[in-house]
Amino acid sequence: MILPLVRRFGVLVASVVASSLVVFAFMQVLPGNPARVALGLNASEGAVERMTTQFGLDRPLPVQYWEWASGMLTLDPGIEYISKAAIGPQIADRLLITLWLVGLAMALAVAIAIPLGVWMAVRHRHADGVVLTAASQIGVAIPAFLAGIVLISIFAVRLRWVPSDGWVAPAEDPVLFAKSVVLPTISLALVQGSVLARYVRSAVLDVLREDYLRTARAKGLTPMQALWRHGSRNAAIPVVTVMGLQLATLLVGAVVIERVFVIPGLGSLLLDSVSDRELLTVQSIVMVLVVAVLVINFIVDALYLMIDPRLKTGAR
Amino acid sequence: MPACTRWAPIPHPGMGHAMTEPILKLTDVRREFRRPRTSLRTPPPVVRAVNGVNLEVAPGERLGIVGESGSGKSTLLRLLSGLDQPTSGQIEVQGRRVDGQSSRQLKWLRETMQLVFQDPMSSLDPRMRVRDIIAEPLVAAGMSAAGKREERVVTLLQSVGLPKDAIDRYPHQFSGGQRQRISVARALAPQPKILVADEPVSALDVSVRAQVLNLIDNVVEGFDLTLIFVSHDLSVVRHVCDRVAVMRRGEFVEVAPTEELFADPQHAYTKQLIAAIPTLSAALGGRTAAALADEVNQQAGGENRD
Amino acid sequence: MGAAVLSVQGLGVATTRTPLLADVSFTIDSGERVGLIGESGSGKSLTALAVMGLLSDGVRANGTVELAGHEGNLLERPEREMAKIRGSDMAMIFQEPMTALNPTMRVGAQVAEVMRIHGTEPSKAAAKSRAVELLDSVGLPDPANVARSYPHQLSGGQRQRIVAAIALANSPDLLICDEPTTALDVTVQALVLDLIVRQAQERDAALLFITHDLAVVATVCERVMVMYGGRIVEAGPVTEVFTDPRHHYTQGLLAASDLSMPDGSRRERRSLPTIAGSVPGAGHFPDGCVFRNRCEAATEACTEVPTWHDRGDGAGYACVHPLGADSSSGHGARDD
Amino acid sequence: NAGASTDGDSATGGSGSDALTVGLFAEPASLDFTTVDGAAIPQALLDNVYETLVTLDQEGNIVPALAKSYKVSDDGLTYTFQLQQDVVFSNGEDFTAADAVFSINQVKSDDWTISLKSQMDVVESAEATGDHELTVTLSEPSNAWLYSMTTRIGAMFDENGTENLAEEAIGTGPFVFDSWDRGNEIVLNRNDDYWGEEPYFNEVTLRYFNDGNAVNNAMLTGSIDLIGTVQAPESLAEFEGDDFQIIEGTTNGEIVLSFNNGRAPFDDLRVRQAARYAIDNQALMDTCWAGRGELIGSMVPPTDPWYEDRTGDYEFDTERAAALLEDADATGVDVALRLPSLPYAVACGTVVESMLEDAGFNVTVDELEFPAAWVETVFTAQDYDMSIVSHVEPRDLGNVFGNPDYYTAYGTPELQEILERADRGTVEEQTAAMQEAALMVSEDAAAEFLFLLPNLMVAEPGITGIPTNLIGESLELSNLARSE
Amino acid sequence: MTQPIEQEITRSRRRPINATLIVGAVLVGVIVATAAVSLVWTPQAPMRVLSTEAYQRPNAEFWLGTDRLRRDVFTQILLGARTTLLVGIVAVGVAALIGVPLGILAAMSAGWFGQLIMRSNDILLAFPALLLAIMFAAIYGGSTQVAMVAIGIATIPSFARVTRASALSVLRTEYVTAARAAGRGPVAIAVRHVLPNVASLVIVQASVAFAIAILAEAALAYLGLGTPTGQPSWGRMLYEAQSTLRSAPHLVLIPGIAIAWSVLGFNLLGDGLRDYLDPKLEDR
Ligand SMILES: Nc1ncnc2c1ncn2[C@@H]1O[C@H](COP(=O)(O)OP(=O)(O)OP(=O)(O)O)[C@@H](O)[C@H]1O
Ligand SMILES: Nc1ncnc2c1ncn2[C@@H]1O[C@H](COP(=O)(O)OP(=O)(O)OP(=O)(O)O)[C@@H](O)[C@H]1O
Ligand SMILES: [Mg+2]
Ligand SMILES: [Mg+2]
Repeated sequence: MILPLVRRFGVLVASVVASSLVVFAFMQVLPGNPARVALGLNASEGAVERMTTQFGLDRPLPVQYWEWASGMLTLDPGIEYISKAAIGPQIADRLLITLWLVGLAMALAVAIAIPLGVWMAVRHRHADGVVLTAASQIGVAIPAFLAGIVLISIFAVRLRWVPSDGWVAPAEDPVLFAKSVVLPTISLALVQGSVLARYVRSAVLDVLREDYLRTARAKGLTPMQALWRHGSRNAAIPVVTVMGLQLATLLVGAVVIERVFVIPGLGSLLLDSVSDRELLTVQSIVMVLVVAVLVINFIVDALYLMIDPRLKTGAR
Repeated sequence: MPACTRWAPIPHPGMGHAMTEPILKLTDVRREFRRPRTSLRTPPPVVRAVNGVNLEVAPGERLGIVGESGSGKSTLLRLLSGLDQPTSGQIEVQGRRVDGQSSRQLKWLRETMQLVFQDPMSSLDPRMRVRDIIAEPLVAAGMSAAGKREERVVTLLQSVGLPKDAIDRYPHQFSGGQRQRISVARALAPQPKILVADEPVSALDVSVRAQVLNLIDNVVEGFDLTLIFVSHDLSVVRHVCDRVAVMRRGEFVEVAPTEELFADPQHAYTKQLIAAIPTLSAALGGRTAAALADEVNQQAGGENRD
Repeated sequence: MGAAVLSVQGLGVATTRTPLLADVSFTIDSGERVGLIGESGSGKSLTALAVMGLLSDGVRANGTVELAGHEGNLLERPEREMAKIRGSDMAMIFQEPMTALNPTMRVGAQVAEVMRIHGTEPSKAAAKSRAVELLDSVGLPDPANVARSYPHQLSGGQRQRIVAAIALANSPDLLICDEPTTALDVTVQALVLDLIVRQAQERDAALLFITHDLAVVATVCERVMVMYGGRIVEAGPVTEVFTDPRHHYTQGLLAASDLSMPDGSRRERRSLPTIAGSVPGAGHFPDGCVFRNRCEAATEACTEVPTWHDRGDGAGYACVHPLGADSSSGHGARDD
Repeated sequence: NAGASTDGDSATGGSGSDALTVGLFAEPASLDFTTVDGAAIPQALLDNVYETLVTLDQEGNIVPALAKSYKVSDDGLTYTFQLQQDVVFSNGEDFTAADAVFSINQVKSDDWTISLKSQMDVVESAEATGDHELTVTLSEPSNAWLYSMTTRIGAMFDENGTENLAEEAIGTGPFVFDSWDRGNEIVLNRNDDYWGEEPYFNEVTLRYFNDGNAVNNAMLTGSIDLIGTVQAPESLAEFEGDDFQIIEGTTNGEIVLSFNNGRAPFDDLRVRQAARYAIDNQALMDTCWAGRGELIGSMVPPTDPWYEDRTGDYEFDTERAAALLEDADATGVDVALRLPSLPYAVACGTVVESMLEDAGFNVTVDELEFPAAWVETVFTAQDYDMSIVSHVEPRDLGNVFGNPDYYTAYGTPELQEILERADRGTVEEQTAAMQEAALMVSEDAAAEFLFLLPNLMVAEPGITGIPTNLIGESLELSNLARSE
Repeated sequence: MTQPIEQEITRSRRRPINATLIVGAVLVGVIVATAAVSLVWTPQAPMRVLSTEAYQRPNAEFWLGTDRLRRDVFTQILLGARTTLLVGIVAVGVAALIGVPLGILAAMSAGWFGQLIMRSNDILLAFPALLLAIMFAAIYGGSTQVAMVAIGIATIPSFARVTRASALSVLRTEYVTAARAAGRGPVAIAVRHVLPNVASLVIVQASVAFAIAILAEAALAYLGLGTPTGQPSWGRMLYEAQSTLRSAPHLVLIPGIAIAWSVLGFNLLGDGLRDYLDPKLEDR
């Protein structure tokens, strides 16, 4: 079990390094001297030059890369051009918010998807299963931001149950936190939950066709018992992959929902930084997101190793 | 039917027969597979799928290879048909080297040796029409005139007992036995000298098995082929082949003319194999499962394992 | 031989569109070993699954299936009650030992589970130690170690022994084996066959043994039923059916399958007798006699479903033009 | 602070613990307006945290602020300011003439980098002629200079309070900067030591939004008390009725359909005129800004002293436009309309496109991200034919059209001469010259002046003291109060 | 050797055409038809501000009403179908044209080269479509072209993965071994055997990717990074209409339904094709 994990970890490290090069290279393509953009409309050449040297934008690229990359490692990628604020803590603050959102949305999605997916699979030949399956298809088809807009219109504006926007830290006021987070979470989870439910359905259907499930029933288990005791672990294998991919999608997809609900998460910071041409910030955020996705993939692989004993011994 | 007497048997030295040049010759052929490492301390496990095989096959001979699952039969076939490279050893077909050659250099081998596989489902490309399947070796051999190819395909279809109009159909429109016929037709297309069959009837029902065995018998006879026939079923090999090689854990434990092998098996493993075959006659004669198992255990001398 | 353990009457199985089994009737007594043979797609597994109540969704069974000790028709029982019977009073060994075991669960736990489900062992620990004993009794070396393994760490033969251990754990009255050795090497097959027969005998269980290998069925069973096209076309004691077949299908199978001479010596290499054509897919069998499109003796009369000629003791055949019918005197049917 | 309030009800100020949340659009990237351009920073901080010597009232008159009074010498070169006593910066330092000198010199130094700093070039020297007396000498007379002292250029800093301008603001204003939660809000607290009348609200939160819809929702759900600038006027209908008050005033923001006068086809007067004739301003304003706003016809808002109604200069006439195009041999000419990605520009751009095409232009619309991409392409590289921007700086006719290097590439010598004259002359001369200049840019069709951006606000019914017109750079919060 | 072969050979591939497939095909067909119609006819001049009232409800002259800028909604819906299809086709095209050959190449080249391809692929997988589109938009500005190329590039890995997995299983089949034994070279095997046999999975993947691309484009339009103003896009329409959701809900509803319709259509088509092309279900 250790060796495959070590091997996967090596791949993770290599991927992080490679993608940091990609991200860095990508940002060099951006037109416009960040110093000029930062200084605004009619800044003097002298001012632009001073800022260029101040931020070391005229140094050779490898030096700039090394500076940034080693900064990332120490969680201190530098300061912003315009506001001169340290980037690291900002990203950390915003990431925390996004993680809350994504975490809750994922939890809700899973909570919806698993019973729903199992139900759809077990009852796939019955009317209720077919109806649910169709409903989940529609859930997949609705853009998350549209769901958000409509939910706001109904539950915030019309019914006044919850606020339409803003973010309250859970430590600050748990009740307000819950209220402010419920709609964004639902908007995100609605789509992802539907997608996940469909994968759960097909994973369960696949498992239901397996011989060992028939063996389990021949032992005297009812279909649901058999599914629970023997199917869940096996069905989890493909579902875990999808959940990993979804977490990645959510992490970035939260951008849109953060916009709709005016939540100061990492996605909002990314968009703001893009429009302010805070390249270093953009670069660092992109890197954080990419690393997050890579780490999620690594965790998924590690979970595989735990779920599927066939991988531990290198068989298969 | 002169097949039984025509060929010069067994290339054992000292047999006294004037030996024709062997059409196929294997010298100490080995193939190892490295499994992925499972631990940092122990070296990666090595599977010796073929472990020092020597063999000579005379033209026109029908050689059977038997052995249990995983004994290396398929690996050996892949080696001698140039689809895989041996870790060491030499393989010669008609005196020409097969090992260490690039696929470009092996063009001649494709026209000399052809294969028939076990699974009638997966050995034919489901998206190709029978016409294209059978013509594939011809295309590969560079026969470019479509008309001539078509003519040949029709002839081949006839010789394996399929109607002309099968030419435009897809594999899934045929039964298992018919698919094996198509496989055989494809193998015959480049007019090979050697036919290599890897468990060609193991996946077939008894009634169909008989049909395919008859077909193989007929084409080997009719086209004057050398046959290498792999099976785990001793009774099939016994029916088809003149000589049998018993394979176990990558090695030939015994090679002998069929009747000799059955009448007087030398190696314990061969004995065990023969003893384990359930036959209708023996069963009707009162051999129970317990008796069968007893015999196997006896031959194995206690070294039995699954 | 004891009393009837399993009694199947007029069993039919069908999807909404296609009939798959029709009018299957047989009984098996305790301690009796009955073989069910036929080519692939003839309906052997469906019969077994129908008896076990394990048919997949979308396939329905009718007729009656009765198991000794249980009142009434099993086919009408709710799933919950069937679950109680399965694994305790009747058990099944499946064809593919590769896939019949849960790949993510240790095999010892899989064996122990069947005893816990039916409460045969009072505690988890007891079930575990019983499982190890069982593994020992099915001939697995170092059973304690095997119990801790995952299926993929075991060979095909070992896996099949585990499947057998699961089936035998609660000493069922009825054991159904669906081609238990098809995927195994001959040497291993011999040992597994021995195991099954021995264990069934020890428990005095009724055994329904499915295979397409005539030699295997002759080795294992006393009585055999020949199935084709979802119907039983012939049945009787092994020696009788295999030496003196009535149905053309049985005869065809016999001729095609035995490659050696009756005396066991090598058959001269000449054309083997064959059955023309191949088994049609479900729903594509002809009506009337299901075999008539492959049968040399078929006539207009075969368009009617042939009646079952009972030869007594569960023996009989369904053919309009039976082979050797003249020679059979004592038994046989004279109902036309 | 002598700014006029619309209601005289601010007497309640100074004691309550009431808080106010204002919804605003586009968060500043920094708090430092000395180096970072854009309207967002002065909007939040000027007159609230930072104060100027003089300021504008709602009618656009210059009135005293940190300076109790000021005197101008007859030659218009020397300004003497008497400063308020007992003014304290929020870091505890006293405000003295030395601070004022420091602040003015800072603008002239390299520490200021924004383009507006050039307005301070005219200052020759600033001296503390007493503890609370400041004397500023100009190198030449300039009417614009005192006016610019009402903007961020004139903000008064403490000598020791400029270390971390980007994240902290230390001023003398009625509010003290409390905190900035980036991406979310800026919080200001009442300055309990304020030298003037203390504001009513104990705490004012400026919440930032990215689109008009979200602000509206926040208002509708009560999570804000006031929308600083409505960005989606089409949605104002939702606020009509007794539950909300809608404030509609004017701003300095002339929405200009700017032409690139420096290159074909808009270097041709006839083409420019054609474009002006092609636009039906009333219909345009009705469509893209829900009829809110004011038609101006030139680069002068009605709150400027030299305002004249120029809306009749190019009365909508598609035929005439087509004929002019024909005349210039430019029918079907391809023009690139490069819009900043701002709500008014995007909405108006679509309408403008249709109107121009009706007259025979072949318009390609590009939407450029604002600010970065737009500044890069249109403003700096001047790679555009037309754009739509609201020029919000006060009295910016000279800025926008007086400089041939500016992105409008206009700045004819004639206009420059007029502008110079205006800056130097007396009040009357200035007014006359500016009217001349406005006439010139209009007649010469230097640009098409679509309409004046309205100051649209929505507030809870009880909020008073809301500035109706937004003609300075700031959003004054100190007069706001809640009456219930 | 005469055999009663006829009756068996004629057993043709009768695949059950499932309801999902039909519904999906119909939904997609409507979108395609709509886009096709818009090429030759639109009820009003494309994207033109008309001299009529804004915010009209659906009526006889303006079938789906008018928007805030007095443009005909029905015309925009027709034209938007074109954009939607274009985005899908280009995005999926980019992804498939690069991803499929890469997947096949990776499957066929054992050893470090195949590993390299798949590892690079995994790295690309770490850049979700939206992230890539935001990065691209930062460089080239937001536009339909940028959006679809970004989405396309971000979709490459999924195609490469699916193709590789499926190509690996094709390469393990005996018919590929047979082709090699017949002397077929790697290119012929890739083109004649692997490609046709992975095609069905690729088609399924494509229709699902199509749906994802449509959603991504809508999200980008919402963020102001997709289709710019003045060009027809359902996502853009939604974005522009949201501020009048309560006073003119049809302006949100109509493009919303159009998006959901097409996403649903392509998803169902994908599901239906999966069942239809699934070899496991053949000959039932
Ligand atoms: N590509 C490979 N990589 C690793 N091991 C392999 C590979 N091919 C074959 N082996 C191993 O080599 C051994 C021999 O395999 P081979 O397929 O030749 O057996 P076989 O006799 O044909 O068995 P069967 O009767 O099941 O077809 C097996 O243990 C197998 O696992
Ligand atoms: N769920 C099902 N739906 C439709 N047809 C089915 C179903 N299950 C089995 N069949 C069909 O019923 C026929 C009999 O199947 P069955 O599995 O009983 O055959 P078998 O005799 O056990 O064959 P084998 O030797 O291959 O196991 C086959 O043609 C099969 O395709
Ligand atoms: Mg093999
Ligand atoms: Mg079966």
